Parts: sequence; structure tokens; C-alpha cells
Amino acid sequence: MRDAVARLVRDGDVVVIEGFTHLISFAAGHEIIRQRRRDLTLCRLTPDLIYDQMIAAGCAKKLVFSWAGNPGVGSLFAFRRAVESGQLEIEEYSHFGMVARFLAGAARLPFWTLRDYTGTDLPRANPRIKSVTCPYTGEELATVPALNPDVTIVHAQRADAQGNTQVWGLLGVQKEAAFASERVIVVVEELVDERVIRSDPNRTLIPAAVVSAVVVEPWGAHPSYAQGYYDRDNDFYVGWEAISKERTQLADYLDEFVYGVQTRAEYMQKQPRLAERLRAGEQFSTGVNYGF
Amino acid sequence: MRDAVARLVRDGDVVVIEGFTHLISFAAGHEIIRQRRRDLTLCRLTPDLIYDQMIAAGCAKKLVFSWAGNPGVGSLFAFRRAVESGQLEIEEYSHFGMVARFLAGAARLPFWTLRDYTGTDLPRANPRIKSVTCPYTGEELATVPALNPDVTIVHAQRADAQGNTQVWGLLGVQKEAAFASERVIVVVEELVDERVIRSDPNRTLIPAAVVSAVVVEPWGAHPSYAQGYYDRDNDFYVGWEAISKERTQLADYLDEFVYGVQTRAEYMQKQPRLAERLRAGEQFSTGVNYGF
Amino acid sequence: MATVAARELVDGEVVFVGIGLPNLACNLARRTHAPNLVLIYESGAVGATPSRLPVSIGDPALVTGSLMVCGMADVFQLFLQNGRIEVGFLGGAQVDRQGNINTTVIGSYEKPTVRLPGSGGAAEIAIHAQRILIVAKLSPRVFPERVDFLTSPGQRVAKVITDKGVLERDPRTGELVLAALYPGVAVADVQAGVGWPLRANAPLARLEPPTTIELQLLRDVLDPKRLYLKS
Amino acid sequence: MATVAARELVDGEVVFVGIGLPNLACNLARRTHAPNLVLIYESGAVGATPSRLPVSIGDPALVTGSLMVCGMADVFQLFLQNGRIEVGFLGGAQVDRQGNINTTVIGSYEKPTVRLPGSGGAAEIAIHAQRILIVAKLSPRVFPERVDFLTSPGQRVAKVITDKGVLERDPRTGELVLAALYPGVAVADVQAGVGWPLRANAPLARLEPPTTIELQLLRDVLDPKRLYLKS
Repeated sequence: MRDAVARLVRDGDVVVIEGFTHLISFAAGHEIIRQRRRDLTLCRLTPDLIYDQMIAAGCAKKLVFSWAGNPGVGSLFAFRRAVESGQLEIEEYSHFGMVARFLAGAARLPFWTLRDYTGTDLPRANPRIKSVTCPYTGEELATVPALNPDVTIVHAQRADAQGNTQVWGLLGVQKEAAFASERVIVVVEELVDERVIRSDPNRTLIPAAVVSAVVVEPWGAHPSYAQGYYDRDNDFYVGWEAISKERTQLADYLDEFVYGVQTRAEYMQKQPRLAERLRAGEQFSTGVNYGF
Repeated sequence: MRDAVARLVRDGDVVVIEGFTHLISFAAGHEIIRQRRRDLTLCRLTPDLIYDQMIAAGCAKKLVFSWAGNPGVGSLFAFRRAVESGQLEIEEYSHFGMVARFLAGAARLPFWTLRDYTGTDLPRANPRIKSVTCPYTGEELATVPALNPDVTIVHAQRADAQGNTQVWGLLGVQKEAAFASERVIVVVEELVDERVIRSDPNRTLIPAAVVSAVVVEPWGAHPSYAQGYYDRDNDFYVGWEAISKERTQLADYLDEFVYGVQTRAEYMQKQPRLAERLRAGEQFSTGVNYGF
Repeated sequence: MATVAARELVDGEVVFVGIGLPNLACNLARRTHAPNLVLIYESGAVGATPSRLPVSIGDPALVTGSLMVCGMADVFQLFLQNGRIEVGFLGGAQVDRQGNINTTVIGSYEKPTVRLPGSGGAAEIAIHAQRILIVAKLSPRVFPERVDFLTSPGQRVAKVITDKGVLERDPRTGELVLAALYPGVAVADVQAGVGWPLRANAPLARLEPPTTIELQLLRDVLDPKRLYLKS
Repeated sequence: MATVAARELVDGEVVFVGIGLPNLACNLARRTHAPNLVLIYESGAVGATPSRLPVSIGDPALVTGSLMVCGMADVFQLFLQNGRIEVGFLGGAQVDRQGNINTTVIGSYEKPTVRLPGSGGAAEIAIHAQRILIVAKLSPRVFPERVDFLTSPGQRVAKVITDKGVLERDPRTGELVLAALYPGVAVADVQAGVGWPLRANAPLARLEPPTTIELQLLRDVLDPKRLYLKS
């Protein structure tokens, strides 16, 4: 992870760490904080705790997003402090708008068309939301501009050494973000032989052709989760409310769990009962026949 | 199948039987021929043998397509006779254009944007290929209009009684065609318990919410194929060249194998060695863990 | 509120579910009068039957045993924009006289007093779901004459389910009016929580209290840890 | 022709493969100098290693053991339009002086003498693949001065591999010029199969005949039934 971030994430980059609730690469976010990247434009549908931490650590110049809260819990206070004090530039869409920006980026079109925003104040708050006239019906439809990040980081269950990446459970917008991006880091729970990938090709979400680096980092998504590997750490999300609210508590958290460790393995060693508490139960699907 | 076609396919309808090489519902095409539907607008990327047969049988008023050949073999002669004699109206795109029409239809947008057709004669041959100006860059990009069929028919490996449909192997544009359509018939090799679907939800391609009828018809895709069930009947595709070339041979074929049988089961009984020759070998994937 | 919301759902409907009370209401409806309700979460889980109460909209329990998991592009393009969603649940920091919702900022957008989470999927849910149900507790701060920021337009709002009664959108004027009261609640109690002169239907409907079965399901099965049930 | 086409491919490239000779060429390259070639078929199979020679572009043998299967929307939007395809193979009923291809009609579009299959993916392959290789047998009917219908523009054509020699596109004029000859073939033999006054590079390159290994792979392993090899 250290090498991948050193090589592929640069000061001033447009950075995406995607994953909707599922498969958020906290390991990569922490490494970016440790390497003290600055002036990043952070993009994500839901900034979540990981961007709250990166904002608190001073990595972010700008945030592009569609829902900035702690899901089911409350606020992201580092984000709120930064916005309410005017220190963080923001660019705001709805979820569909952000998804559409990744779709356009992945298809290498300059914009995407959607039926949205009529009657809302969002286009007033964000002049990059525009419109286009349908050449067939004359209707006016909303548009958003393509998002083509410098680097996208996604966590996944497994990949082969080349970067052919398989995911199950919630898929979010990871495929679109990866195809939209200049560089892609895939972080996986398990590195598998190419034969495992080839045994079930319909599960491949991201092909090696778009992947710049594969990093193996078990538990790299905690406190987010990896279906079939470990559960979401809901207690941590609930606990974040209190940590995030106080600058000093947040600084202490970063000191201990981010700056205070060198690797994800060390992070896990500091929390010896975590794995036991969150390790997934078993509910296996049945294989299907690819024969002919 | 008889009831589903009688109830859901009407004279004059815009009809899509999709499936790119894989999972083409010949069973549904034959039933439409038997029920003597007329004035249909048939849409498919590759008309394939099934539309060649439907054109020969007099079902089609118009064909919307992007590649009308017998893959790896030669021509579709019923199609060629109809076009070269001016009896069949055509509307022609490229594959990407047809895919984009289904994408627009599925997203219920009036058009889709693509980078295509610059320097080609296709927009001259088809005035429905137009263009739009990007509101961000000022670039001119190609557009195609949405395709929203009256009825779409797809073959699949398995579905539950509600219509939750799972597919593996080549996926073509079946998902997009189904979501774009007013009515959807799913034809399956196997009807399975809802628990089978729920054991691997990432394999579901088409949800019950868009399905009007589920028809169980083993071998319903022959001479096309169903991955994991039976191989493509390449001999039949090669043999079609000679049948299709002569009107009388084609008429004889329809008399014997379409009009001459009532059901797909009868069609299979007429060809007792087919199943043995084409039945798929076994190459099972391994299950993945959906636990948490 | 969960019971009243549940009763608004018709068996077989396709519902876009949010976390919290709407999720409780949907699962209550599934276990009582609407066993064939199809629940879709914006995270991409379709036909979920969660074995535990999900804390987040992307809980792994929504995936295990669901009928379909699809990417978010499909959620927004193929389900929502396609018009397949019959009911959408929304909440909000502010709901105004026209049923418009604000989940973006209190104060001005440029210099907000309180920065809220933003739209998420709320803008497009309000625009594309055929019928919107809002769940919110009454208070003049929450129900102002006009929202500070219009995140989700009110046109498709069918009902606003509050802790004291139910408001409906008058199809003629687009204004929220009082339609039904909980037992023991007076019109003045509702007016006290609403920042505009509230009109009331005549006659007002009476909301039935939760049945023993409904209460038992909510308290013992669906939310035994009282994550969302406060009473 | 298969050998010459195979040698045009560089190890590690992402190639959009058609059926027939291009497929043979790619699989020959994979077994000789380019083991890491990534083959993508327009049907959605990525990284296929077919255990038999596919008759159609959607053969089940392309799926079994491939690295990824994706829908056709992804093939065209995420791979092709995204610019991920380095080499695209095309053939055609007509190839003209500028490298333009016709696979649509002979004669007029409205009243064709021969109705051909149409574009399929050829229009967008010609527009988006970084480098186009055309494989076609020489004949004045196939190589006219100008195509009857322009299905695929010639701008990105790198080479035209024929049965007598290889033409290249002159980057200045856009015109196809003779670049290399098979052993024993004269310039006049090529000119006889081309419907415009053909310019030739000086000096002309000489195409090496297939090696024993290449011939053996083609005849014994890749196409033992001679489906595509005629010689």
C-alpha cells in the first residue's frame, strides 16, 4: 500500500475512494493521510468517515459529493466545521448526479443526460448542472459534466495478480469510477490465482486493463465491510459521532490509529478483538455450470 | 408459450427477441409464426436465423437492426430477398447505435449520446441518427432515439415463478431491452425456487418487477445455445445457408419444424439425437460467501 | 408513526426504502397486510428481507438472501428514472407548505448556519417515485412556510406522516392540509407544530391506534433494541 | 495472411477480435511472440482462451475460462469508446483508396444490387480502436477507387493485409500504398487486384514466409479442420 500510494497518488490530484457503505478502502485513506498528501480534490457520493478523517488531517482542498452524513447516526463534524468555516470548497450533486458523472467519465463522453433537478435549488447552488435539448422531442433535460479522476481506489473481495477484480454484494459505482480514472488502485482481501477468476468470469467487475496496482490488505475496509469476509463495524460508526465532534478527540484518534501505525496489519494488532467480533458467517452460493 | 404469445404479442407490435448469439428464443419466434402475427416491427442487433424465418413466414413489416448475416457462414437469404425486392422496410444502425437505443429506452430518456458515425454514410442512410452539442465543451456528438418495444422476449437459464431471472455467460443487451419494454416474456430452461435466486442475488439480470410472463421451455433457444445447458448447433447454422437460399426449401422447413409441431417438446421429439449431440459438459464455478 | 406509514403501503407495490422509520414501516407491512411488497434500497439491494434491522442503507443483511443486487447506475436509471418505483419515503430537516423538502442547509447556501448532509437520492426520488410519503415529527422549525433550500420538490408528495396527525397535499392548491388525527390529539396541537395557517379537511379522519399484533411485531421482532422506536 | 497478421500484434496489447482469420491470427500470436495479448470479442468475452476454434463471435468456448464477461453496453461504452482497444481487426466487401470500408450495400443504398450484412460493430471499431488492421483478398471488385457506401472510415487504418502483400496508409495523403510483398510476388500482381493506380514504397519490404512452428500451430492446433485456412 505504501508503494502504491507513493507512486500513484500525488499532491493536487482528483482522488476517488469509492464503495457505497460496502468496500470502502479505509486502508488507502489512512496511507494517504500518513504520506501527508495535500490539496486533494476528494470525490465520493458519501464522504463517510474516511473523508471526514482525511479532511481533518488536512489532505483536502475541495470535496465533490452528494450526501455528507454518518449514515443512520448523524453528522460528519470535521466536514461540517470545514464547510461552516469556509475552509473547504464544495461541489454538490445528488446521488444520481454523481453516478451520472462517473457514467460519463467511464464512457469518455463529456456529459451525461438525466431527468432530474426540475424544481430544485441544486442547479442554483451548482452551476455545473446544466441542460440539453433532445434532438427528437425538443424536451429540455438535465446534464452533469463527466468526472475523470486522476486516481480511483476501490476495495474488493479478490483479484488476480494482473488486477482482474471480482466483487459480490453491493456494487456501488466502482466499475464506472475505475473506467473513468487515469490510474486505478485495487485493494483486495485475497489475491487469487487467475484460474479462480476464470472459473466464474461473470463476477469480474474490473478488468486488469484498467488497473495500475493491486494491493493485498485483509481487513482493509474496516470499519466498512466486505461481504463474505467481515461485517460492518456499526459500533465504530456510532462512536464516530463523539470523536468527530471534538477536534482534540479526532486528533487523538488519528495519532493513535493512523499516524501511530505503519501498516494495516499493525492497525489490526492494536484491536485484537475486532476480527473475532466482525468475522463473517458462512452463507455460500452454489456454483453454476459454464460448460458447453 | 402459446398463452404468453397469444396474450402479449399483438399484430403491428414492435417486437424484440434479444440475445447475442447466446440465448435467442427460437421457441418464441416459432410460436409467433404459428399464431400468424402480422405487420410486426422486428428489432434486434443481429436478425439471425430467427428473424430470417419470421420474415419468410410473413410476420414482419419492418426490420430494425445492425448486422444481418449468418455469423461465420454467409447471408440470411429471406432477409436479402425481402430487402432487395423492396418488400421489407428497414431501419439500420451499427451495433453501438442499437445498444444505445436500448440504453435510452431502458433509462426512459428520449435519446442516447455516443461518439460514432463521423465520416460514415450511416446518418445519410438513416435520418434518425442525429447529433447534440455538449453544453460543457461545445463538441458535437451523435445521438440515436430511444427504442421502447411493445414486447421483449428473452431466453435465460433460470427464473423463479415471479420472473426474477438469472443469466450467466454472454449477456448481450437483454437487461436493457427488458427494462425498455412495455411487456416482457422470459423463457427459461429451468423454473427454480425463489431460494435459488436469493442464494446468489448478484446473478439476477432481470427483476420480476419488469416481467409479464415466465414460460418454461427447455431447449427453447436451439439452434442458439444456453451456457451450461447445451451447445450452439453450428451445423444447423451452416446448413441454413442452403435452406434459406431457396424459397421452397425454406417453406418446407417451416412446414415441418414450425407449423408441423404444436410445441417445443414436439420439435425436440422430431430430432431425437439433438439433445445427445449438444448437451453441455460440466464446468462448475465455485460458490462465494454471502455471509456477514 | 411506523404503523400509520405501514398502512399506507399496498400489497405488491415497489417501494424505495430509506433507513430508520420507513424501513420499520415497510417490514411491518410485509409481515401484516402486504407480504408481496418489493423493497428496493438505493444501495442496489432489491427484494431484501433483512434478518436484522439495518443500521445503514448498505447493510450486508440487505444483500444476503435478496432477489437482486445491481449497481447504483441501474438503481437510478433503470428503476427510478424508468418509473418502476411506486412509493418513495423521504424525511427532511424542513418540510414546507407546498411539501417541498430541505436536506441541504439551514440559512444561506453560501454561508450556512447548519450544513446538512445534502440530497443523496432525495431529489430524484421526489421527482420519479409515483407517490411520496414523508415521515417527520411536528415542530415549527421543521415545518416552515418556505424551506431555506429546496432539495426535493413537493409535487408528488401524497402524505406527510407526523407524530400528531397526517397531512395531505391538496391536489388543487398543492398545499399541505390536515387530513387525519391520532386519538386524543386536537387540531390546535398540530397547528402548534406547523409554521403556516393550517387548513383542515372536513371531516377529519381518525387514525386507528396500533393493534396488539402491530405493536408486538414492532417491539419484539423488528426493533427489539429500540433503535428507531422511541415510545 | 494469418501469419502476417499475427506478427503485427505486440505482446500485451488489447485486441478487438473478429471471427475467422483475425481470430486465428490472434491465437497464433498468443502461442508465439505475444502470450499476454488480451482478446476482447464484441459479444462481451474478455481475455478468452477458446479451447476450440469459434465459429461465431458468441461461441460458448469464448466464455468458459475467460477473465470477464460483460454486457454489450460495457463493450461499446467502457472498452471501445473509452479508448481501451489498441488494435481492431476489420474485413469488408470493399476497401477503397483511402482505407474506407463498405460492409453495407453494393450499388445504391435505396435499391442495392447486393444487400450486405451492415456495420455490426465495424463503424465504431474503425472510429475508436487506436490501430486498425484490415484483412482481405486482393481483387479489383474488393479494392475500388471509392466504396459504394462508407460503413467504416479509414483514418485509423494502419495496414491492409492481403494475400499478395501488405498495404499501408500514407499518413500524409491518407492513401493506401504498397509496403511489402510476399516472396515471389511482383508489384504488378498486386496492382492487378487494386482498382486505382497503386503507389509503392521504396524500398519495398519483404514478408517472411511462415516458419515451421507457425505452420504447425495453424494446421495442427488452431485450425485442424481447415475452417479458415484455405491453403
